[in-house]
Amino acid sequence: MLTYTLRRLLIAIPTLLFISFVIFMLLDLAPGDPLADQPLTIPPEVREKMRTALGLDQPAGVRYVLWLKQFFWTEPLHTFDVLFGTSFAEGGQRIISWQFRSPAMDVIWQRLPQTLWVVGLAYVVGVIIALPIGIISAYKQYSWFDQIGTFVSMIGFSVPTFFTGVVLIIVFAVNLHWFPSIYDTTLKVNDWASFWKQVRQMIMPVTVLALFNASQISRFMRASMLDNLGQDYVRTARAKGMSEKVVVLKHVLRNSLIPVVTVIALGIPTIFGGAIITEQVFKVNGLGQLLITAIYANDLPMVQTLTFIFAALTVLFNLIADVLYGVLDPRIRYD
Amino acid sequence: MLDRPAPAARRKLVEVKGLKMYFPITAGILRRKVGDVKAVDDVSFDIYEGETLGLVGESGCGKSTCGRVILRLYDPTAGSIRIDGTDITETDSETLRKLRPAMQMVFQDPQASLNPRMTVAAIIGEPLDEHSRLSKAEKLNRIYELMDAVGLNRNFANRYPHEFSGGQRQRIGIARALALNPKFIVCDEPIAALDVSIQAQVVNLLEDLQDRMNLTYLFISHDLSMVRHIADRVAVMYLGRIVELAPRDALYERPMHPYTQALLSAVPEPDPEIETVRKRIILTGDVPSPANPPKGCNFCTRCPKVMDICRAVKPPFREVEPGRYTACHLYEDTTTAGRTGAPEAFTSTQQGV
Amino acid sequence: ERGADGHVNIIYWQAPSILNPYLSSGTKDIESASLVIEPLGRYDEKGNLVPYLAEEIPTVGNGGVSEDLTSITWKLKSGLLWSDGSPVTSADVVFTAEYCMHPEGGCAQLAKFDGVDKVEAMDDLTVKVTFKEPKPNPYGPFMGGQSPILQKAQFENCLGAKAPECTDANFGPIGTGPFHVVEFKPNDVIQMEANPNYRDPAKPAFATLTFKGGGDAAAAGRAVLETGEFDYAWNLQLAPDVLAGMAAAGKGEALSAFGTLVERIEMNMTDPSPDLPEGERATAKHPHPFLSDLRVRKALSMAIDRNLLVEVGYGQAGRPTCNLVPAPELYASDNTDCIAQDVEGAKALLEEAGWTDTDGDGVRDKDGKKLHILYQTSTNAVRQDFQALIKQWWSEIGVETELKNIDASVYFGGDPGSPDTFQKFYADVEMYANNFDGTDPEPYLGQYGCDKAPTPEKQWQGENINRYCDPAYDELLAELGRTGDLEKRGEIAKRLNDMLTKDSYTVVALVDRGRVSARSNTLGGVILNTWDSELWNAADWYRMK
Amino acid sequence: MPDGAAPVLDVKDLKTVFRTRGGEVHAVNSVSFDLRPGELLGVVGESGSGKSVTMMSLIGLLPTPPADVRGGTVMFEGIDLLNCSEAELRSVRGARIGFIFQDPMTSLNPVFTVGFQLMEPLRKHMGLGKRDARVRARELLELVGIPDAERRLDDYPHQFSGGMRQRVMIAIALACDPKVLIADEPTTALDVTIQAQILELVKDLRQKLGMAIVWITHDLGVIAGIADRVIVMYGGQIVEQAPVRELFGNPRHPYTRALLRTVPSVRGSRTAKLNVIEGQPPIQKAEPAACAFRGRCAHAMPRCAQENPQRRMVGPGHDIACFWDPGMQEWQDD
Amino acid sequence: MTDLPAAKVDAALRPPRNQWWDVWDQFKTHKGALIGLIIFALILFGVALGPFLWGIDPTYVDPNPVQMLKLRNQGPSLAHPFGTDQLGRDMLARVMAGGKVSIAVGLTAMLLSLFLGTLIGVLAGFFRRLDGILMSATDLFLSLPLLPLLLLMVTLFREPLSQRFGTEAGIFLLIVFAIGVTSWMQTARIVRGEVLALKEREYVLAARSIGTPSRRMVLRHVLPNVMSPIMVSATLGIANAIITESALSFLGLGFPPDFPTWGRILFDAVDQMQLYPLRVILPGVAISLTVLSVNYIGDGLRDALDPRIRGR
Ligand SMILES: Nc1ncnc2c1ncn2[C@@H]1O[C@H](COP(=O)(O)OP(=O)(O)OP(=O)(O)O)[C@@H](O)[C@H]1O
Ligand SMILES: Nc1ncnc2c1ncn2[C@@H]1O[C@H](COP(=O)(O)OP(=O)(O)OP(=O)(O)O)[C@@H](O)[C@H]1O
Ligand SMILES: [Mg+2]
Ligand SMILES: [Mg+2]
Repeated sequence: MLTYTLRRLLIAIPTLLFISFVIFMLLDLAPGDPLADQPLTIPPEVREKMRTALGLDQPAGVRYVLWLKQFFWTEPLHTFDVLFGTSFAEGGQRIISWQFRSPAMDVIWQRLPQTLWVVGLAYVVGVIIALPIGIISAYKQYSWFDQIGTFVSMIGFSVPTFFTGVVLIIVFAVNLHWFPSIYDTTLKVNDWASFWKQVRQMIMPVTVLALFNASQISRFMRASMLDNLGQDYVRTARAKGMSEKVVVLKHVLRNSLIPVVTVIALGIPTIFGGAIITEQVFKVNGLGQLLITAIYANDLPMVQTLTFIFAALTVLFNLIADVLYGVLDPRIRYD
Repeated sequence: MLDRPAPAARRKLVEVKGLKMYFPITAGILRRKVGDVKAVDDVSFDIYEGETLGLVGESGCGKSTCGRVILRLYDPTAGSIRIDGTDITETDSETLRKLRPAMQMVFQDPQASLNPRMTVAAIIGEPLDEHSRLSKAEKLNRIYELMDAVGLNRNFANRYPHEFSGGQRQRIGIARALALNPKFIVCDEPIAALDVSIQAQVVNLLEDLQDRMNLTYLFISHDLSMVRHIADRVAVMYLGRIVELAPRDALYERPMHPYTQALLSAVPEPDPEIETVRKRIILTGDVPSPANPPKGCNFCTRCPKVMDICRAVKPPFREVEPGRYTACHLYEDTTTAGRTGAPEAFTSTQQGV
Repeated sequence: ERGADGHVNIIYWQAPSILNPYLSSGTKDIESASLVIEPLGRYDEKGNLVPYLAEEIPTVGNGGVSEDLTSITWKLKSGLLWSDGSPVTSADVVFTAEYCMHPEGGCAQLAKFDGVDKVEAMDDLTVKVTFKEPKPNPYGPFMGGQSPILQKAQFENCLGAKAPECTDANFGPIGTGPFHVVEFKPNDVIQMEANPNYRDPAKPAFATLTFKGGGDAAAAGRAVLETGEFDYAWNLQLAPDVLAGMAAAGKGEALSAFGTLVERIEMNMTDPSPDLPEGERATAKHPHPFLSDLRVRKALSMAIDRNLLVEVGYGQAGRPTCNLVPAPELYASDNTDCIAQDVEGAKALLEEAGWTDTDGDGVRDKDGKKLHILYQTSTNAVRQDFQALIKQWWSEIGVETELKNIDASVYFGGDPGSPDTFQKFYADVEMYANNFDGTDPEPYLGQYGCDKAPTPEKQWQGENINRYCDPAYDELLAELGRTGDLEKRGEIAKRLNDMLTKDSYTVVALVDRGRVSARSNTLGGVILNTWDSELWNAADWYRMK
Repeated sequence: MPDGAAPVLDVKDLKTVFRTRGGEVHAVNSVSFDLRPGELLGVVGESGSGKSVTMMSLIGLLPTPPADVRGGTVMFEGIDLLNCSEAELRSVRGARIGFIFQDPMTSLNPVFTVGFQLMEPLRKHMGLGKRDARVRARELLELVGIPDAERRLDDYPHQFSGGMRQRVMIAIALACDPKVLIADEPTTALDVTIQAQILELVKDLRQKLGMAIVWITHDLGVIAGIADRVIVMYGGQIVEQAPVRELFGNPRHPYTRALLRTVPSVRGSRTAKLNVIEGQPPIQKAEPAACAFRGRCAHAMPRCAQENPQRRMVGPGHDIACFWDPGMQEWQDD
Repeated sequence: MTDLPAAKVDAALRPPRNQWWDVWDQFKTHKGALIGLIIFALILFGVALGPFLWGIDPTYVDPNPVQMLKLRNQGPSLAHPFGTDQLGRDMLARVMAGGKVSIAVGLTAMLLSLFLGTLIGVLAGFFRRLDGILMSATDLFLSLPLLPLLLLMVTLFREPLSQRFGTEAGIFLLIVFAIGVTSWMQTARIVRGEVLALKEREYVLAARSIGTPSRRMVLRHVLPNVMSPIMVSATLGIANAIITESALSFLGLGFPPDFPTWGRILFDAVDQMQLYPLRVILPGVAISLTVLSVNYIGDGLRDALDPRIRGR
């Protein structure tokens, strides 16, 4: 398993390189143009000049290698510089976003906190409510709790967030004036008042996202619990006089976690990918909004960088999930 | 049974040489390997065509593992296995699959080895699906035959494993193994969960089949009386190694290895009058673990006749009398050891019968 | 008094990504930047030129523009200070030109400097721009939100290829405008403060300003009109009834004004058939099988009810038009023939052209070919409504229409690799909107010159989308370029406009689209301007008590 | 054992039915027996005769549905286990009634270490701390003869051999020194030496704690060695009940007799063919209205098909459910 | 009481029947599943046959401007039971037509993604040698940015497909393919995780001892036991496909704009939610109802497939 993990980590390097290459080619081949959002009034010659200024006249291969160098060499050096006040990265060209004409990583760092706050919290909340709902639904299959849970989670999943989000805004921001409809990313929490403000502006986006996440995870949790509740070892646990809580929450739960861990692990990188629609609806302007605007603007360096970070996280969390499988179920062997 | 030709004259169907099967011991979240469980540790024996080799031994000594490796259900750590002349230690899975109908297994744990989502008919019919081209009706017929043979009511054909009693499940497993008329069957405690009448029925069936089709069995069991009934030769395992291998009658009459002696003395008798007064050899001492076997003889920690040499040198597994093999320092010198080895303890229990 | 009115919130549903209009000419970028950096002069809400940093607008009359139209001389106001306290001089203006005209800079406003020979500082406050040839409209450089003055000191090291590396400068240019940048989060939010060195000591009334970006038009409208969280929302492209519904909440009002933006249908004069070999498809080599017939184009236009389109799609923010150049008055043709829908006339016209429904399936045909039109546009709710309506009308006159919508970033993306760009025009008709900068339509009309047609050889670049080609038009265009007299120019422009619209129906104008923005009831001083940045007079905004 | 002592466990008229697609299956039909303190009650019988189901019904461990315990009472320490609260039941299970299941592989939770599963009841019922529980768990493993117990505590069930798993089950059941131990074929997977060791252990516990035991097994040898009293089940019913010597010496029910004849011996002469009871047991789709064994019985008579024989006393502590009366006939003869 | 001695021929003996009959028997007793099935059938019926019964063309706009203006944004009436939209088109007809597309796309795309996911998950979980490469592929697909991928696919395939199969069929294939190909990864990972655990079960070992080839081992022993997460994925997959389809249409990657689908109707109406709530409620309810009914069918099927809980 240790060797397995190490091997997987080693394999991850060429995998990621390959992924980055595929992403690059994909972005390059996909139709679209970084100047698409510039007004039609700009004459073609000027456009051509602007394109050249972006480096678009270089062949794709050269740009890819340049990106690799920037991402794996200049950017880490730069981070090092920032942390330790050195100046190794001096003169090295960082990854420059075409939209902002500024280092892509800086913007990403800037966006990270609000994304983590909103999307991350929503995810945590989603998981926290999904697990008990799934467990209780399975334990009391077809009880009213289960039926309502099923109903709500199915609605939660089938009604898109662009709809639920707007409904919440209309009800709670427009009609009741409880929460702001627009998220203030400049708010700094330094006292209770601002904390309360922060909480208020987070409630709606977090609710929408959490509902969506929870519906999905709770369904998997429920299904998996149902599979295991009928097993013989449950009988043994009961025969030992264990309380139902222990029986369900320890014995059955642990056996049921594999699909749930998979889903959760798959979801964590998406936190860093942001929640495109919800961010848009509530104007959170996190990484999701960054990605989508970059895609619309065909800001290749930004998209490439974001996507690659996302890819790396995906690979990492899937590996973590794999390791967790081994922890959860000792029978699983990888060697 | 004496009406059969002497084993030596017959063809060897299964040849096992230097077989080892180690399971890794791991630790920590990342499960680093920290050692090996030597479940089967350098085992060699042959099984002749048409004979039944009984395999007995302490629980956890590696019998099941041994049976499974022989059928290549595990990949052995070392050693070689030849079945019917083909070396199956290294063959690829497709060739192996083709060989499967000839070698089958009855699993020890009936509940775990039956797919909970298949009906009995489907379970028993599976090997037929795989390796025969019977029509639907023929297949059904065969399934019914098999169910009759193991004493399962035909009406159970549509039931699922969890709806059965332990013994009934065991019979499903037996029927499945018999479905393809294999040449060689590893029976891993096939009768343990059955009541005596059905045990008898199954054993009779196995013997019948053997007579009719010249089947070969590796019969793993704790039930020494049943082994005595069915086996031609008996191998006794202790902690991953075979400590004694002998023709059945010879072994039951005059066990050589101290462990075999202890084992036989412990068999209970279905008669309260005898049972309550019978004497046994009670083994004392530490039971070593297969992860960390003693340096010398594996049995040295509990052997009532332990000598100094036992603690230092592993006794070789050798033929001490024609057809009798044992791994014990007591029989270093074949002739004298044979005499001195005849234990009083054993004779005393014999008297009880 | 400066800063007396506290804080003001502005929301743009497109978020600004940079505050340097020379590196991006997205409206959001230009308008947000206009709060900070200013040009020498701007257009007011009527399209008149008003001086900003300049003392006055140079004209031939006041001698600022040379008689031969080859140079223009600007004089800066005296005593102007940058927000960091340093004086504004002509060197800054010269530098700005240098910055944009640098061959490696990829300046987005290069067109503004089209034909500029040199820019020189005559003295500390005087700048002279010399053109290579007579320039009837010399107000390209330093005029309007697209061409503000940068501070030389700040951008000195950002010339050419280094332009993008100056992140701090691009995100926080030092300017002369009413506000200066405190924090810029690209594509998200900008925090500004009143410029302490603003030339009018009483302005701006607001001490701080938040410029939020992102979301969609509905959300922006809601934030101003319904929840009152924001004071000003830009460009609310919403269905009229939705907007009316929001305004009913009583927190603010929607403002509208008209400019030159015209939603139009372009008729493909070339054959877009996929059967043609790549490289010849949609090129002048193969004229369109039926759209090259004027009668068909005209019939298609006649079938459309522009009033209804306006009613459905724009309400108070639109008006029906038949012209490519709807404003300013000087250049706008009075052509209104097309406004009334004439289905019968359209049918007759098609009959006349030989298109009849021979097989009775409701679709006209001729020589075995059906009158089947592929009608494409970008994805946008109003446009899809238009498509549905127009499809219905066309089906009334026996024309079968297949609709297609394409994501705007692809459609307008100009990627030669994509079959779906509006330049490639792999469709029979397509719909989009376009306008021109400032008040002079010359370059705009110039787009329809024969040589401007996109072709595979030019990587499909080019502005003559419908591949209209008429030597007479090109000739008239050349004449316009030589004419300095405004009246004359107006005449010619109107002629050109009519050639494209009512004479040929290659450009079928539909709606003159106005701009709708919203302000809260407490925000005073807002004057909606479609000729320049909407925030052009933010210095005059104040809080109504 | 004192005959007169009040029974610790008193089962009356227990009935259990399974609902299946093919209709109901009557697995346990009016089973009554009692268990006195310190007594070891052996249960033998045909495979599928309802031994396991009876025992699991007692303490409510059958999944309901599909099982349905239709009636009867199970008195244990003054409460009726069939009609008491879950909480009461929980405090009984594991603590005062230990249970050993038949399928050791599936009965152990595959994802927890053996040590954890062993310590669980210790911590819950005996209130031991983590460390004490572990010490005790190790003792228990050693007690059931698992070598290298300390390390083995951290192993998972799949790393154990079949017999070892069974021993773990035994250890779990014994963990809290229960008053009553119900052991469902606890030693089938064990070799005779270990079996002997376990039997010693059980005897010991009986002596020390007065533990009463129900021991289901197919190994008549074991029954002979340790049981005080034996009940024989067939077709979901108890067909014979007798003290152990009486049963082996003077079996009265035709099934019991047939059963005893089928056993091979390790020491006696070796027969060529083992005896079997011809035929198959019936499937009970309704409450029995006739003798379940009659199809295979050598002594069947017309009456057997008409009514179901009730249990009747035929000697001290000896009852059978059969119409046939062998009288003093020597039983080996029939 | 049936008393059956070991009779060789037994009249009452039921031959083992197809296991699917058992499943159906059990399914029938599941109330939720039956209701789900009925509702789903009704929905299918409604969208498949409804347009024939309800003769109004979903894209019909009254060509007479005056009429059209009158017809806009109507509430429910006899002539238009679901009211009309902003162009005066009949909502009932639109919802039915939209359902046809949405359900067709939802079902097929879900099936495709389920098929891919299960296939890849099982292969990766079961065959250790394929695991590395397949999971890398999964990681790759997980991390590919969806939008550019879809754009690229559309650019490359829209025309060839449209030419070969006709516009609608071509776009249908493209959308189904696009959604299927971009949404199988979660299923694949889940299935793989379960398979990893399942393949260590003894009955799989037993099947190997019989000589069951891997293919059938998977089909017979592994797949049925990963049914429940697959069922969940199926339900979620339908919802996902319906929504994704509408997202594709907004991008102009989907059906032509005059092709109503539930997702698109919903999206278009969100801005007008306050004015005409019915317009969002209709498609919203339609989607939810479909997903709910599929979910209950899945639940019933899952229960029916698990012999342990049969008989409840
Ligand atoms: N879930 C179930 N559904 C239907 N029938 C069942 C179910 N569980 C058990 N049975 C039936 O009940 C009867 C009694 O089973 P039980 O397990 O008690 O037998 P047993 O006496 O313990 O047998 P063995 O000695 O083989 O373990 C059997 O015929 C069995 O087929
Ligand atoms: N998968 C495994 N991983 C680690 N150790 C194992 C594994 N399987 C078996 N062992 C160990 O190998 C040894 C031999 O096990 P095996 O199952 O062969 O014993 P056995 O002789 O069949 O015993 P029993 O009679 O109790 O079934 C035991 O110590 C057991 O713990
Ligand atoms: Mg074993
Ligand atoms: Mg049992």
